[in-house]
Amino acid sequence: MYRDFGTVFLFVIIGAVLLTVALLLAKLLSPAKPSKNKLSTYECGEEAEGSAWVTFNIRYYVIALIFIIFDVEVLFLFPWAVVYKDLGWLAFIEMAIFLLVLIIGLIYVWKKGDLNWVKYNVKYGKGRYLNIREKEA
Amino acid sequence: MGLVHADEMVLNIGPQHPSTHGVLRLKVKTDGEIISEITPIIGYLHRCFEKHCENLSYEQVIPFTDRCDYIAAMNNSLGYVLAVEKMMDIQIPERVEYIRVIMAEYNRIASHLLALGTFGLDVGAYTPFLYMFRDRERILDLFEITCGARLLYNYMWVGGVSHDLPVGFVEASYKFLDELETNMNEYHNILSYNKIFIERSADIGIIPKDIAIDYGVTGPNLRGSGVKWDLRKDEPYSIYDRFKFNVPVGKGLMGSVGDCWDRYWVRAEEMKESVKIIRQALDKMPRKGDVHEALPKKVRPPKGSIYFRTESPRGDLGYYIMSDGKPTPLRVKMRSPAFTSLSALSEISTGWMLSDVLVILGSLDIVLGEIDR
Amino acid sequence: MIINQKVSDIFQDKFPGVVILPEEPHNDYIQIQPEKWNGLAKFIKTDSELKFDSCQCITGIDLGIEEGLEVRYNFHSMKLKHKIEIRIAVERKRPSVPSVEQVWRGADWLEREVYDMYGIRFKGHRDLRRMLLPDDWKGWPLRKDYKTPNIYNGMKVPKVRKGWD
Amino acid sequence: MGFLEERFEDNIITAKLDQILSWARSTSAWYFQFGLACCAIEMMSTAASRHDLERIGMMPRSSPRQADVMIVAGTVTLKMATRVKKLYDQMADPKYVISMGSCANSGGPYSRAGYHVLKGVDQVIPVDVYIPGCPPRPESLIEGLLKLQDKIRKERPLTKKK
Repeated sequence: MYRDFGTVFLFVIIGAVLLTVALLLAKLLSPAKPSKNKLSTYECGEEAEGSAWVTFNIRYYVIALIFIIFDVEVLFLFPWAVVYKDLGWLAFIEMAIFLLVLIIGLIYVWKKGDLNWVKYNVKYGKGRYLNIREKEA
Repeated sequence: MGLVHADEMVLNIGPQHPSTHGVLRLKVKTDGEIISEITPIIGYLHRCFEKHCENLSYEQVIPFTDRCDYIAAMNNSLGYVLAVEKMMDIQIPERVEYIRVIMAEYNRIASHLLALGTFGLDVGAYTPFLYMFRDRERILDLFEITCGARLLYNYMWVGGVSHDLPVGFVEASYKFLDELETNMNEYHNILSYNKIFIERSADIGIIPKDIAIDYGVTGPNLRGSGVKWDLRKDEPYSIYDRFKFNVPVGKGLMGSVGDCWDRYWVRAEEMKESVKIIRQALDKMPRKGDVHEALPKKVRPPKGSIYFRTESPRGDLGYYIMSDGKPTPLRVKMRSPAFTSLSALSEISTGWMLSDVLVILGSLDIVLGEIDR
Repeated sequence: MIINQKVSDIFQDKFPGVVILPEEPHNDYIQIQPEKWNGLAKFIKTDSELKFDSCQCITGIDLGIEEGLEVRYNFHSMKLKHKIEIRIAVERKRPSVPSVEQVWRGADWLEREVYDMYGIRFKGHRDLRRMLLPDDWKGWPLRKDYKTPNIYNGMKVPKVRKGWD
Repeated sequence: MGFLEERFEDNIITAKLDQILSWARSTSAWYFQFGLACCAIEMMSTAASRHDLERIGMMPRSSPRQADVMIVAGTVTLKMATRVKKLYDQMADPKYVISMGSCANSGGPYSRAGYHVLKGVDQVIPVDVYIPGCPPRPESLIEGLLKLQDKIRKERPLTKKK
């Protein structure tokens, strides 16, 4: 039983060593000449105007949440997929139910329209991009 | 859900940007995704073309007209040369007229190939860019064997052309034109009817007909909005009235009339028409004739002024030349089609998303050398 | 040119005393006074017989050190397929011409460029700034009496480096 | 004789750390897409299918942070010159500059009456390789890039400068 922990420990050690060597090598060999101009914000060659600390649009938060939900879902699939072969039918049905619940969630989000950007005030919009404000008004 | 207003931030899609086709700066006020205000700022490539024209003689201006619109250099110098010839009313031999039309149409195909390739790049498709540049290189080879240069030719002189067509040019052209036709269908498969490309460009950046005319938008951008206006047909210059070709107009196949996809489709169809023109020109071209025959000893147009327009791949390319009898022109003004197309950008692209505006900019096919002169 | 005669006749009866007929008979342009240019512009765009709906090109010209400046408009009608050139002479000291930017939206940038190159102020233009040159540029470059600046914020602008000619 | 004695020619195996470092840098110099005018179109057709730039290790990058070589392709006007200086400063070290075309070298055809044209980009930023031509052919651009690679290979970044 201890042998298994040994391999995990070895795995962690090699990971740490490789990481530090790579970063150390880069730090040692690469020239570092920081200057005020070099560290200024890059905006296609222009002076950046206004500050970046503005209240962002709420849409970003909604979309980030939806992404995290489905990302965690995939996370659960990984260990299941590894031992999928010798677990038999029971595990398969359980995972199918788990996926089904999340697909219902996806349909709800899709229908509610949270996946695409809501606000559209297009002057010459046609077809899919009709002016949302006209519809609401 | 009420409309929640976020703070506006000012972004610079600045002079150095992969998708601004040169040094154009777009000052954009946006709340993250939707653009509320966009102002193009130009002048980063203002090379004082008009000031140079006042210090150079008429023939010396030709290389500068090449360098204004460096993607369609033949069409640019053709417009200038025809204007000066009209002022001096020189008679051009038949063979030179045909050679000029062949070269101008070849350059139109090369310019459209570049325009469609970079438009694919803006939407995110990298391989069509490489396919189209492979064919563009073949056209540049044809230019190279005739006048030695790949991009800026100084080929059109006042009264003639610099070099006659080399031996074997006509056969090479026929062979190339057949291969080009098959390649054009290949482009339709990889880019035109690609689902992602249609999703990104149909129904986006619609220019209504009256807005286009009011802003002076011309060329494929105007034809994409459904207005049938092509100088080669409506105001035929040199010998364009001898060729049979039709003018493709935007029909809204994939979305609505006047969207980005229509402008792309009009350029793709125009390439087919240019192939037709070149074929007819190659057949009817007189085999013998000296190209230097009508070259005037001294190019000195009489006092007076002229405004002459030709159809460049980007639209109505106008030259206003005023001469006071001296060997150097008093004033040469180049009316740049991309300049007016760009002036319509802020009107048509408010309210779209940031990624759509770059697609609209790509579909307008602007060249900054011609805008800033 | 036929159109020129028709247009100048229409101008005569609608706007008396505005049109200065061209001296050389064969030339196809009309010289007008700058005062009533704005009203005239709206007229030629909406009139049923003229319908000049596309402003093709606005050219500024400096006729020489002694003579004044001139602004030349080229109009074109998409529907009736004819074109016309209208010229407005402007004196050199305080050049100003009424702006037609509200009439043709395309004229907005063209006028800003003529202002940038010649310094001709377009009265009524909503956003008259330099079009191509940077905002802090001094002088009007395309005038005949323009001298190239030697230094522009720290960068030498020598006309020609020594020993090149 | 030992197993490894006099077995290798003067190649990578026995090079100094300096040489390995500059050799690695020279063969993967990513160029900073800085197309201004006609030379940009020649740079694009050099990077496209026929004269491929990827085969000499040069990949187009559009941000100064990830680029090593700035190819100034086209006319630098005075309005653009301050931006060129700013972008050059923002590039990560070790950085190199190639001035492509006679406009960038010395103002080119626009130097006579060009009141708004900077007479040569070397007035604003240090230039490593000048490529003549208007526009230079793709072959001469590649030759310039190879010359830059030789220059990088000869560098000794780790040894003290006397």
